[in-house]
This record gives sequence, structure tokens and C-alpha cells, in this order.
Amino acid sequence: MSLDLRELYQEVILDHNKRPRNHGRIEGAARTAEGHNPLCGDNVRVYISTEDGKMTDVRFEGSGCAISTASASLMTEAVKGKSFEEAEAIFKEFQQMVTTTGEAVPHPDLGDLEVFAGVREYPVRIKCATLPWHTFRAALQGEEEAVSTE
Amino acid sequence: MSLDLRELYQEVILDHNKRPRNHGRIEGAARTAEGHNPLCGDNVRVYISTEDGKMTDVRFEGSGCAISTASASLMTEAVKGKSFEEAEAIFKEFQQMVTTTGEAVPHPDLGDLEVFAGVREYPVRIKCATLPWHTFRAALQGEEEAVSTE
Amino acid sequence: MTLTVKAPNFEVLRADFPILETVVRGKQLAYLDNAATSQKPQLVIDALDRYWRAQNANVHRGVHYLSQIATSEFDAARVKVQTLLNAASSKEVIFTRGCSESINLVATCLTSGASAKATNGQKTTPCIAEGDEILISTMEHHSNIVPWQMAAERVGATLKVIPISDAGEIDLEAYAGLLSEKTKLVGIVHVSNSLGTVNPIKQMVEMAHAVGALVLVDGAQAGPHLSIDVQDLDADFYTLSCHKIYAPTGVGVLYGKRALLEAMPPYQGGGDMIRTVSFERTTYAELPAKYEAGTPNVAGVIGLGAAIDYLAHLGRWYVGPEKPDMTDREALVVAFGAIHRREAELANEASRLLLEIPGVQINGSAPDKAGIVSFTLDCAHPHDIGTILDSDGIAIRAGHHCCMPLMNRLGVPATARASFAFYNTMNEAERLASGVRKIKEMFS
Amino acid sequence: MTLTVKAPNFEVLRADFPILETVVRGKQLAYLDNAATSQKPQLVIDALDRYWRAQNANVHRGVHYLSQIATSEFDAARVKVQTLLNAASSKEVIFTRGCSESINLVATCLTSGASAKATNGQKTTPCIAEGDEILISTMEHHSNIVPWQMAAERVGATLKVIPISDAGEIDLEAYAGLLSEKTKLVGIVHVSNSLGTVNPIKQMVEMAHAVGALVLVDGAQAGPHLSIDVQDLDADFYTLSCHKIYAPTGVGVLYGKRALLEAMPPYQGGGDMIRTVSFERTTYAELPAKYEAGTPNVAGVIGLGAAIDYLAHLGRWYVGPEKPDMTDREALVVAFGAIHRREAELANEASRLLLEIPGVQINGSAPDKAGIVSFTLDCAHPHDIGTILDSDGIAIRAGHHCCMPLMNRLGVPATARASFAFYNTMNEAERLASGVRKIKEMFS
Ligand SMILES: Cc1ncc(COP(=O)(O)O)c(C=O)c1O
Ligand SMILES: Cc1ncc(COP(=O)(O)O)c(C=O)c1O
Ligand code: FES
Ligand code: FES
Repeated sequence: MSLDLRELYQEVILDHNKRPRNHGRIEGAARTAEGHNPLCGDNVRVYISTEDGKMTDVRFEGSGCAISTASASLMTEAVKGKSFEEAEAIFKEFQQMVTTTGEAVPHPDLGDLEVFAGVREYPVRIKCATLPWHTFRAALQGEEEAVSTE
Repeated sequence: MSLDLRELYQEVILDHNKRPRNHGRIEGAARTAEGHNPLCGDNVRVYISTEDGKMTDVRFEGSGCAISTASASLMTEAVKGKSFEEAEAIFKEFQQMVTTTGEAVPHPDLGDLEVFAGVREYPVRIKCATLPWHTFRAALQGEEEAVSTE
Repeated sequence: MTLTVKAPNFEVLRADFPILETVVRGKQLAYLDNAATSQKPQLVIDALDRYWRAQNANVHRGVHYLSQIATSEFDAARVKVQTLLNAASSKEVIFTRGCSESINLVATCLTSGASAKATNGQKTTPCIAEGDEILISTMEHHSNIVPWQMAAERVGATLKVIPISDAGEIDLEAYAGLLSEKTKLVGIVHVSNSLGTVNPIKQMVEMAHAVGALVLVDGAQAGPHLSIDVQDLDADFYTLSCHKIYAPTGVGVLYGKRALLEAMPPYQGGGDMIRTVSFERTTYAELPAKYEAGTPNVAGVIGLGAAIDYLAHLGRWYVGPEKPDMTDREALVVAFGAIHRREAELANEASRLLLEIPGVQINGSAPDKAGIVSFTLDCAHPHDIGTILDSDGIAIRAGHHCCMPLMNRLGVPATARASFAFYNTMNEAERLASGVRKIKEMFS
Repeated sequence: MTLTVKAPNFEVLRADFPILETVVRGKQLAYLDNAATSQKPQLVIDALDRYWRAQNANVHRGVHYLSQIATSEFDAARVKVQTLLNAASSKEVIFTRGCSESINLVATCLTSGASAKATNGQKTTPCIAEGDEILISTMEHHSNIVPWQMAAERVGATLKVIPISDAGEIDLEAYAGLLSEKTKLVGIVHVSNSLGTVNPIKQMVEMAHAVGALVLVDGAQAGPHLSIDVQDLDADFYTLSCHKIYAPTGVGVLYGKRALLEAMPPYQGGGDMIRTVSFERTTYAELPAKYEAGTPNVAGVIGLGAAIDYLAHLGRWYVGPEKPDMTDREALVVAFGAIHRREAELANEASRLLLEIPGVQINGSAPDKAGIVSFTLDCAHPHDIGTILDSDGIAIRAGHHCCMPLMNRLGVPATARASFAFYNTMNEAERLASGVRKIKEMFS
């Protein structure tokens, strides 16, 4: 297998794909939204519980590839306990990391999320990584309709 | 001007184009039909008077190129006084002459109509030469609708 | 036609397809995405190049040299398609933008009752109206579903669906039960792009005709792999996707029985499809021009002609010098016989090797299949399979293959699909399987 | 942008067009049929060749290498068209089969009220209904007449016709008089393919908008010759025939304002234009996919991208090394400014020389004309002129040019038409005139 590919499918990703964290629904969640990737037809639903402006619980459900599943799993871990603004800042940096071409730069603030740095070499898979995030933001903004990554 | 072209636009053709014979309508003609060349939009109408199974008068009207005008003019001369069967035989030979590719063979039976032999080198112009003939035959067969060369 | 010769080695034909030399991330390309689009032989590439350098002009009504060459090449291509399909007349061959447009044309013209008046004084116009039924199958491509949904909605007709078995075959009993005098049209795919199933078209047409229904056969996936005889099938409409038949993109074919095409109202309006235009009254041209509004894809159609030439060459090469006076039709029949066998060999071997891997499931197990192997792996999503195989130079497709209702029926969101052409090799089938085996290990 | 350089010699550009070397019946080809279709520069031919040899795959949703290359080249071409037209978004650029299909798409979607329900929950759908009026002009091409006739008939709307002056210009007073609140759509050609007239689109759009009508501009003949700015024109729809813009056959463009394209119902159904399909309910994709059912003409669109690159190169070449950092849009504006001037020069000279021949009449004498010279000769039919010029290697078109109502207005059954591109020469204009002079002698 090529080196590139090892960059994409890092152990952390394979692990979160196999055993996704925070997988499942939150009954009566404060906020929820569904996201859809038109390129493949996959869906993800994100649930958020809040208390005092902090997200006390974030979970997801849906069908997707390893990249989107691991991204959802790692996202829920990253944003749990954070405020909306903090989550937004993480999203911004994450998105920048996976969409910026050119020389790779380190993103230490992203913690485990940095494993998705390799996605930028796979343009058609970028939406896999960002789908959970777009859905998460839609839930925060209380959008009713399913969002799509386009 | 190329030799080929002189073959197409023979003096006889240019002459019949400039001064078409039997041009005009026959009021109360026994038979008439209109023909249409979809490639250029030109039209011709043929009128036939008959007596005792012979065509006593054949005339034409319409707008067309030099080839179709001369063909109509020479056709009316060729079929006047003939029976339907005789006209049909002339048509058959004429059509064969203008559509057969390969080595040219003489068509002495066609008389003046032989000047159209050059048309076979110009596939898009063959319909110009045959339009009057198709219209003539439609008139003989009493077809109501305008015929087209297609 | 029976063959007396030993089958020649198909691998020598690879040299005719320059793109097969491509190296992807250091590995030789194994192009197993032929159901999406086929690669083009040098003969087609050369025909296109020659066209742009020495023949390009608008066709029809042009009196000048280039226009005459372009027109005669264009018209010749129509006759070649007639031969390919064994149509009764080249006037029954309509060039469209693609298979999808061909189907839309029929769906629209059969439901545009209002415009029917405008046709050249036709008395009876075939028409689907309120209360009528349209039958399609569960395994249709979106291109043979959505146009009928839109048409049904337009006129208030009902769309009904022929179920399929677990093996991916049409349930003929259910089909018989669904057919009734209300059925005005059956839309059925000849070869499924997701399952590879070859449907029993001739029988299905017969059954439909018995209740007076018309049949449109979506031949997008049959065109590249089977020898088609529309007269024998007695199909009313047959559609082709030419970029899948080794020809350029941007060309489709609609075959329709002459009487039907003559009776139907026109589709798009514009240049070339008219006889006379005035603001008071417009009359339409005869077939095939009636359905070809505007400048056609001249180069694409000429490229299609070259692709058919290539297939006829292939037939002659396959037979060898024994039958020097084969007709083009005979050569094409031989070619597709050989292609179908070769592709089945490749696909069967790929299936066999894949099934040795625990967790692999193959979708579609009809006995007569075209060279399509659709599969899933328990631990990896089809797109992950696609990406990882790509890094080994193996090109497959992952997704719903424009067959969402079928995916629903199969109970999967998507599949991975390897689709073979005659220029593929056993080695490529092996590379596919060993790639999938590695993924299995990686994801378990 | 003002040019400070002396105009470079356009004749050197001939070397970019290999077909111009053609020898016809012993004479060098003089290709004066550019309004029918343009010739292709080497850059475009090479892009196509490269595509078939190294990039060919189906676009969208493919995870493999070739599919990614094809998709990114395809998407890049859409952005190039956006630049060509100065559209606000590349989502407003829809690829079709040709200009005729683009117009049919709009005419159909604006009159398919019934299907409007099917769109993604849109509230207001622009729609032409019974009693409404559609305005077109006397100088329209059949492709901008027949679709509206069919649409008007479908819904019971009325088609009205804007008259033209003897010089071949829109009668703006009559236009003002025809516009009313009943007018829902104005269909107007930007540059007449028979007369060469450049219509005052911006003003006409303003007048139409004042009564709430939409405007579709048929840009088939403007695309190759003028720099177009759809935002400045404020056109609601703008259509291109790409084979006339030095690009391959089988590609057209429909530009539409985003809000309109989003509100209109879909046109053809099939693969790629959907979001989800089920037998109960289908939802449609976002722009531009919504209007691009089925596999697009991938190679053709990529060739179009190369043609636009060529035009931008031409602009840079014209300016010379002085402005190294011109944007593509700026380069295109320069290119078309230069092309328009060059073609007008050629056409003016041809007109001048032709008018010296007794019996020649030129149709269309608007002051601002594109490089089109439509003429008749008193003693010879246009097709005879065409055939005889062809024997001298001069390619022109003869006929009604898909403008029968205009021919009626001019009182001629047909005309001979010489149409110039920037790669034509003064010598070719002279050869045209001396050929016509010989015909005059021969036929008198
Ligand atoms: C003014 C005008 N409109 C429309 C068209 C139709 O374009 P196409 O044949 O490419 O569909 C043409 C070209 O033939 C044209 O000149
Ligand atoms: C079975 C089937 N039908 C229809 C189509 C549509 O063909 P096209 O995309 O060429 O219009 C395809 C190909 O994608 C297909 O596989
Ligand atoms: S492939 Fe569907 S989300 Fe990744
Ligand atoms: S060109 Fe019209 S009949 Fe000859």
C-alpha cells in the first residue's frame, strides 16, 4: 500500500471507524440536524445536548465511509464540553487543514483531529471528512432541512 | 473554372435556366402536383394535360436553382406527347444516370437530358435534378400532398 | 454463425487502447470502470483527429467540399448504427446527446398529447394519458426511472414497479400479473448496470405486446457487450449510450419503430427538424431529422461510426482469414459473441476470487450476466474500497450507480463495482481480489 | 481597456488551425462558412487527443485517478465559461447539447407548469400560461422560433413578432408597442446569423424588464465574435453554440440567472440530476447538476475549456508583453475586441467588392454588423453560387440559413452567405468577389 494511503487511513481513523465513539441518538436532544453527502448518498445525524452554553453531550448516527465515521466520532470527542464559539473555532481550523493545498503545516491545536490532514490529497473524499461538521453546525444553527455538503 | 464544373453547368443547362421552356401554369390541368426540396426549400409545381393516354401539354412553375429549373424545362420537352409509360421509362433512365457512381456510360436515349450526367459528381445537387421528375410522377399518380425529394 | 477457430488472445487488443498504458501512483492502470464509460481505441481517436484537421463542417444543406465530406461521414455512421442494431431502416436511428436523453425523448413525446396536433397531420398518436400505467423494474437506472416519474406526473398516469428476485432477476410472474390493458409502456433495462443481469427482453416484449403496451429497452449496458437485434427483440424503442461502446461522449442513440416515430409529436424544436417555418404554421421534417433539432454532435457521431468499424474489425480478427466475405453485421455478431464470452470469463474469475475473501458479498447472481461484479465487504464502505484500490492503480466505481431503488431493495447504501471490458486481463481480476483482501485485513 | 500597441498581423494565427491548409479541387481552401461552424485550433485538437489518451473517465462521484482528472478538467471548463460570459457564479452555467437544446430547455421549463410541483419545494415558479404573450423577432433562427411556437401551443400563449426595418434592424418603436404586462418572455438573437446585425440587447432587456418580462438572448452568433457580459446585459437567459466558438460539436451553454434556474422545474430526468430517487418521491440536485441529466459530453466540454484558453491566449498575444498580469477575463475582452474589428474589416471589404458587381444585393446593412455578408445575385440561385464557388475552393453557405420567416420578409427564397472568422484574409475576400463576378458572367 502506498505511503499516501497510510497518511489517509491512519490507525486512529481505522480505530474510530471500527469502534465509533458517541455513536447513537440523544432522545429529546436540544438540537439535531441531518446531513447528506450527494456524492455518495451517505447520511449522518448529529444530536447535541446543552447546558449553560456548553455542549454536555454530542452524538451521531448514520451510514458513511471510514473517513466520515471517524470524523464524526472524533468530532464528538473534540467538541464535547466546549462552547459553541470554541467548537466553531475548531471547525474553522479543521476545514482549513483539509481544504488547503500546498505545503502541509502542523495543526497542533486540533489534537487527534490532525489525523485528517491526509484527506487534502484526496479531493473527492474531503466531503466525507467535513460532512459531520457541516451537520453539526446546521444543528447549532437550528436548520430544519437536511444540509448537504455542496 | 474547373473542368468538372463545366460538366455540371453545360451550355444547354445555362440556356434552359435563363429561358425555361414550358414555364407557366395550365388552367384546369388534368393533373398537377407540387414538389419540395427540403435541402434548400425550393418548390416546383407541374401541370399535365392529357388526351387519349398521351400528355398533350406539360408545364411547370416554381423557384429553384439552375439545375432544377433546367431539369424541369428539359423534362417538359422530353415528355410532351409521350404516354405515361414512355415518360416513366425516361425517368428511370434519367434517375439511374444521375445517381449511379462509377465510370460514366453514355445515355443516348435521353437526348438533351444527357446534359445532366455531370450532376452525379455533386451529390447534394442530385435532388435539384430529380425534383421536377418526382413532382411530375406525383402528378401522374394524382398525389394530393406536396411530395418531397426525401 | 459457428466458429471453427481457436479463440485468439484478447490481450493483444490492449495495444489498440493507448490509455491502458497509464501509470497511476507508480502502478499500471487496471481500468475496471467500463460500465461508467469505456476507453477508446486508436481507430476512434484517429477518426476524431482526422475530422478536426481535414473534415470539420456543419452537416446537411452545405454545398461546399468540407460540408459534403462531413455529411457523408455522418450519414454513413447512421447506417453503421443501423447495422449494429439490425434496424429495418436507418431512418429509425435518431442521434441524441446520450442514453438519458433518448429515454427522455420517448417519455416526453408519449405524454405531450397537446403538441400532438402539430405533427404532420397524423391521425393516431401513441399517447400515455390519465389513468394509464407505466411499468418499470426495480433494477432500473435513474435515467429509466425519473423521466417516467416526470411523465406520469405530467399526465396523471401511474408508475408501477416490477419486483426482482434476490438473485437480481426480473420476477416474471409478478410482471405478468402487473401487465394489463391499462399498461401503455414498459421500460426495462436490457443489462443491469449494477447487477450485470441480462434480462429476457424478447419474452418481456412479447408479454407486453400481448396487452398492447409499448416497450422501451434501455440498452446502455447491453450495447458494449451483446449483439443486439431490435427486429428480433421486437422492441418498440431501444436506447444506447455511445460513450460506453468505445465511442466519444456526447452521443446517444434512440432506435424507434418507424411508424411510432412518425406518429409521435416532435421533441425539441429548431434548425434541421423542420420542413417549413412560418409564424403561422410550422411543419416538421421527416425522420430522422424530425428528432434532431440543431447542429448534431458531428464529430461524436463520426467517432461512433469508427467505433463500430473497430468492433467489426474485431469480429474479423477473431474469425481469422477463414471468412473473408463476412458482412459487417456478421462480423459484429461474431465480435459481440467473443466479447461476451471473454468478459464473462473475467468477471467469473473475479467473482470466484472475491468470494474467497470472508465478508465479501456479491450482488447479482443471475446465471446469464454481463461482465459486472458488484460487491460489498462487511468491514469497509465501498468508497473506502474505491480509494484504496485506486492507490494500487485499480479503477472501480463505488456508490449507488444511479440505482437508489435497487440499493434499497438490496439493503445496502452502496456497492463497489468492477466492470470488465474485453481488453481487461485475468491479471487485473487477480489484482482486484488481492487489493480487496488487503482492505479486509486493514479494516478488521 | 485601451490598447496602446499596433495591431499585430492576424494572418500568423492561421498556423494554429490545421484545416486551413486543405486543398480543394486544386485550390487552397477559403473557409467562409464560419457562421455554420468554426474551425478548431491545434490547442483544442490537442486537448481532445490528450483527453482520449490519458484522461478519459466518467465524471462525478468517481474515486479513481482518471475520474478525478476528468472531473477536475470538466469543472474547470465551467469556470472558464463563467469567465467568458462574466456570470456571477459557475452554477449559472449549464452544459447542453447545443444552442438549440438550451433554448428548448427554457421554453419547456417555463411552460411545464404541471411539473413545477416537483421542484425542491419552491414557492414561486416562473411560468408562461394561457393568455400570456411571447415576443420574438422576424430575424430569429428557427431554433429561437419553433421551441416558442411549441411552448405557446402547449399552454395557449400567443407568439408575437417584432418587425425589422429594411436595413435588417429591430424596429424598437414597434417593440415598445408590443411589450405589455401580458408579455412574459422576449426571445431575441444577439447577432443575426443571416444579416450580421448586432441587436441592442441591453436596451431591449431594460424595456422588457420594465413590463416584467424575462429575456432569453440567443447568443449563438455573438459568442464567437463579441465579448459578452451577461451581468451588464442583465439577460435572464443567454445561450451559446460552442462549435461556433472554436470548440467541439455537441456542446451548448445555457446561462440563466441563479434564482430563475433554481425556481424552474427540471427538464430531463436521469442520472446526476437527482438528489435522491425512490419510487414514491424523487428530489432534484442543486445547480448546475439539476439541468444536466445523464453523462455529459465530457470531452466536448473540456475542448470548450481549451477553446476559451485559446481565446485568452489570443488576447494576450494581441496586447503583447506589455500587460503580463492581465486576468483571463481582461484577455478575453481584448481578444473579442480585436476579433470583432478584424472580422468587420474583412466583411466590409467583401461587401464593397461584391457591390461592385451589377446584380448583387446585400441583405442587412445595419451599421454595427458582425462578420456576415449575406447576398443575392440577380441571375443565379444561391445554391448555384455555392457550388461554383466551391469549385474554386471557396466555402460559403447557400439557403435559408434556418431563417425562413426572415427570407420571407426579405422577399427571397434563399441567400448566399459568406461569414468571416479572424483567421480569414483579405485575399479570401477578394477571391470571393472575383468568383461571384465569374458567375455573373456565366449566367448572364
Ligand atoms: C442565431 C442562431 N441561433 C441558434 C443556432 C442553433 O445552434 P445549434 O445548431 O448549435 O443548436 C444557430 C446556429 O445554427 C444560430 O446561428
Ligand atoms: C443502465 C443504464 N441506463 C442509462 C444510463 C445513462 O446513460 P448516459 O449517462 O450515457 O445518458 C446508464 C449509464 O450511466 C446505464 O448504465
Ligand atoms: S463516501 Fe459517503 S461520506 Fe464518505
Ligand atoms: S437548390 Fe433548390 S432545387 Fe436546386
